[in-house]
Amino acid sequence: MLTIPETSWLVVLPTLIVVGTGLLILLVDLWSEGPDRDGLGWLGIAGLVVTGIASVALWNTHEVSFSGGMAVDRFALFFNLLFCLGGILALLMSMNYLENTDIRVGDYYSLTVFSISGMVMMAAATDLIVFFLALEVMSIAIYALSGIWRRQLRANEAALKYFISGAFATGFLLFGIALIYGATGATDFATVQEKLAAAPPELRGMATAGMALLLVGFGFKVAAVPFHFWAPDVYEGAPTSITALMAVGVKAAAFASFARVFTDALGPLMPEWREVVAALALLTMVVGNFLAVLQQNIKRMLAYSSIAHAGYLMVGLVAVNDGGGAAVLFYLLAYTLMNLGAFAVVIAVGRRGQPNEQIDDYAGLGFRYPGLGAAMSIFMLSLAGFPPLVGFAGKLYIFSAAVHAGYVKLAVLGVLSSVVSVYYYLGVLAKMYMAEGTTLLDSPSSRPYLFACLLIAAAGTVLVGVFPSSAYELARQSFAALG
Amino acid sequence: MSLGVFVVLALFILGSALGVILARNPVRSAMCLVMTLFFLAVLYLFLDAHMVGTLQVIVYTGAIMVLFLFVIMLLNLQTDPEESSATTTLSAAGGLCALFVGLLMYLVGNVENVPEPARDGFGSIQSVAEALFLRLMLPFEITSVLMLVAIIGAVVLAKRKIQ
Amino acid sequence: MWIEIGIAAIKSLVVLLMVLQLAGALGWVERKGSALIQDRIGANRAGIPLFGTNITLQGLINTLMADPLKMLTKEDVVPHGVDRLLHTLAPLVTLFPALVTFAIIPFGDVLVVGDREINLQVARLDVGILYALAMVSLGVYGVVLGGWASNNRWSLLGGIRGSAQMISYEVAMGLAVVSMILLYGTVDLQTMAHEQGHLIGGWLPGWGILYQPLAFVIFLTAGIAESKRVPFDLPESESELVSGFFTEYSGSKHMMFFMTDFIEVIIVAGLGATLFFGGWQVPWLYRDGFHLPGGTLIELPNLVVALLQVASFTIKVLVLCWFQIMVRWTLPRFRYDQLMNLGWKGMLPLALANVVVTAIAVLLVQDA
Amino acid sequence: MTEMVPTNYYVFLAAALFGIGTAGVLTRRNVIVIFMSIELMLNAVNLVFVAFARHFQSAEGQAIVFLVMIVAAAEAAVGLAIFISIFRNRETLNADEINLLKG
Repeated sequence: MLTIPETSWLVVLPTLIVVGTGLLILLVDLWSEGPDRDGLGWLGIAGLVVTGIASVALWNTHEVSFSGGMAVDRFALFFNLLFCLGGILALLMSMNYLENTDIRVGDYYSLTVFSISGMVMMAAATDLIVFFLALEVMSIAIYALSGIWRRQLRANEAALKYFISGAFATGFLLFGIALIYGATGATDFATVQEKLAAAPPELRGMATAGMALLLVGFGFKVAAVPFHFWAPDVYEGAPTSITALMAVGVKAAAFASFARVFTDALGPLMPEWREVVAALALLTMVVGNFLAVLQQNIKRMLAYSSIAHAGYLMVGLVAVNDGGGAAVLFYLLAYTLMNLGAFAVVIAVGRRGQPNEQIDDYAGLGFRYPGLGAAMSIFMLSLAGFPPLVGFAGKLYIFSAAVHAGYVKLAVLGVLSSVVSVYYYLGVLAKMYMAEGTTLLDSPSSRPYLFACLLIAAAGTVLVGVFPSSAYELARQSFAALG
Repeated sequence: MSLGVFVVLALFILGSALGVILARNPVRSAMCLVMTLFFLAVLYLFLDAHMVGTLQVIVYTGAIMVLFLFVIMLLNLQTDPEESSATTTLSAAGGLCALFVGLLMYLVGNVENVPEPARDGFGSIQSVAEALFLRLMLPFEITSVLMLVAIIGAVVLAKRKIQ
Repeated sequence: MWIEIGIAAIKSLVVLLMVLQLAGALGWVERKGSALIQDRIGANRAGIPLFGTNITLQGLINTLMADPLKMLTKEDVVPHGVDRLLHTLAPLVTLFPALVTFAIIPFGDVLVVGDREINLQVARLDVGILYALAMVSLGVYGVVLGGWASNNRWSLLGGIRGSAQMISYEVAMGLAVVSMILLYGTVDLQTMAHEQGHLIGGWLPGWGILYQPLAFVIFLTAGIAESKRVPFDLPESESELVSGFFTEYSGSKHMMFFMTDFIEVIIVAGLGATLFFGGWQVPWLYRDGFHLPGGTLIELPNLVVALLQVASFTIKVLVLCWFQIMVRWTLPRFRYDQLMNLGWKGMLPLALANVVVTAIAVLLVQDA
Repeated sequence: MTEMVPTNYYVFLAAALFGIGTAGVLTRRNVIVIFMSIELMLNAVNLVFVAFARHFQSAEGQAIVFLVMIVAAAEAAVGLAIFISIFRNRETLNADEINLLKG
């Protein structure tokens, strides 16, 4: 008779809540009509809050189930909290952003929540196939979301480019998974690791080939140089709230599985991948930061900045066993707060039919809208890595881990490249405070959700920056769950 | 399967795959892809994957490729005059094939890993279903979310009326 | 070894010839039948002049000899600007999958010759009915290619309509088949036919239609849609698109499309008969003869049993073919949106619900 | 069925198929053809799974192929929808002419 594998509801609980929220939004959308649809956004936020509460409640659970397919552990739960935070902020800013577009809100919110469900599954996946399908759930939702503003030619184009590059990356990821399956006969991380540790040279060679292809696939997903070319176009063309979700959620999810796959399943291949990832990290930091300097459009500038940040995060992965893992988790938290904040400012500066996305449009905003100026200053300084903001603490942890692991040159070059980044981040502030401009904005009181979002992000950026140790301790505990 | 049959099938597969990327006209590309998929299905039958081979025909050639052709015809795409030249494509294909195959051969080495004769019932519907519904139960369930997302996404993007 | 191959060859030849003959005969049935329905006389002119009379055989000569001769000897016109390769390929791609589908339809139980038991089915495959679905799904390429390669707006429209229609209805058809697979617990058509030999309450033959009437309706509707006949003939709809996807075909290529039309009718009838009407089963007839409900046994030699079974299968196929022809000549054509609405909003949910209910019922019966 | 072909040969064949697909993605301009080249890559992956399923005599590899097919179908649905929406606005599917965003 058939033996049904053990199933644990706890393992899939966060996923189920998020997917259920998405379904609920779809159903409610079906039966609710009228222009005021903020309710659907609130529904999404409520679902994410419940997911967050469930994740906190599960904090001490450590369980793998579904034939080794999915796990609930602190690593997954940390990312759940991160995705909930990022998702809530993204939904908050969407609620005001959508007023200025003709996007159908029901589709938008349900797809957003479904993409978050994919992220949640990615962080918890302990099987290459589960990971791959979770990635596809997330990606397909984001493909559709980036083209959801159909009247916008730029959004069409962004969707097309994101789709083609994403599908291309899918091919590489899958071929890598197939070769690893061929080398080990398994797809769950535990067995793969076990088999690889004792693999004869020809199987190790095949797994190395698979690892290289996986690396290409991940490179596309996190927009690492030289697989980054799609990112600026897509970031610029997609609706800004989706760009924010892409820059933060997709990247965090990709790094969650990057860390999980490469340290857990492919841990025995670390000698093979370490130097390659280090080289990619260096290239990504340098190219990202230098190209960002040239940008006139704020969304493109943030795209290149997010490429550079992917480079910093990869430095953390190189030093994964010397505190780099925890540093990556902490940095992702920092990045979520400050980057979402920056995108919220971009949305706040835009008006209906007048996106105001050129950096020149920011001229003089600092004096005329002091609150917005202060918020933008916090985010830009934090992204540039000024103390005592959270970006500084994040960089400190990452580069000290790299030094600790013996990658001193990499750390030095990373710090130098981030000095370049100061130039373009401060360039925005210089424009805001030192130039005269005429850009008019909608009053903040008419956009309460955006205001709340800015407030949360700014407070987080400052508070976690000033008191980083407890957040770092959380990240450390979470990463410890992996090994 | 004997080596001769394998070589012949492999040549058919690679030939029609080259047709996909070399054909100037999208419909011809699509038909070459259909042929590639069909020959792959035949190869799957030789690999004792009857169920997979049949589903390859039903799902890939019977549904996905028809969707492709439908869209090509709906948009009435013709031969694109600004298409890159066939020699560029062909040399890129040659180079990349050599790269991938060479790299794999270098890493894997020349190992004659001939499989054992297949067990009874291997590749049958029952055995595949057991793997799918027991060991791969979770991925199977995730595909339901995946398809729902794809349906919503496709409808959102392609439906004619905008509010 | 050689004998096996010989038997297989003979079986395939017999089935192929039967199908081609039946397709021709259906052409006659359709002409005369439509005439009957519309109170006309129908084809009656062409005949063989013999001893001063004109032997027309009720138009059979017209349909079976005059028309094919005309088609085969006609000029094969290939219009200007077509994609010649694909234009020529299209009719072949239509005809071939239709013909090979019959390989898995059983037309009898076993025929004993000497000590050899011959399974009256051309090929018994592991994947069973999935093979039929695969071949049916290949059939759409003829429509698509014919429509596209002809370099004609009407043809293109026909091809587009055809591709959308056929993949839409394939889903419902597949789900109807799935519920039958659940019911019989197998995908093998011969086993399905055997399963239907049991009696309900000791006297009623347990044919599939008694368990799955809804699946039958869905299957037949989707089948008619797959063979692109009225009321689902939008790909050719002669009053809108001349002849749709085969407007630009003449001579023997046109005949291939024409033949495929009838062959698909026979496929639907054959699969329908096997899935829902017991296939080759004759009520109360088993391998050794009739077991009448009262307990009487009429023993029959194997050859007679086999012949009765083949006859039973043929009659069922003919009846289902006639039903399809009747539908074709009684119903008006759907509008395109109606067609899509019926497919996606009507048949698909029904077929899905049917699968779910069947699955639950099968589970309950198994547990009981 | 006398002599069997080593599993690695299938992997090499798949690698060649993957290379052809990659070349199509990188050199062709029509996005539908690019997407078809991506389908070639996915099929190369399926061949690897089927070959190793045969090698390990494990139906799991074959079951994975279904999951890949589902992903391919889902991607095709969304991708073709994106193509249609862009074509409605632009009347072209040439990647070089879709260049509003300067990359």
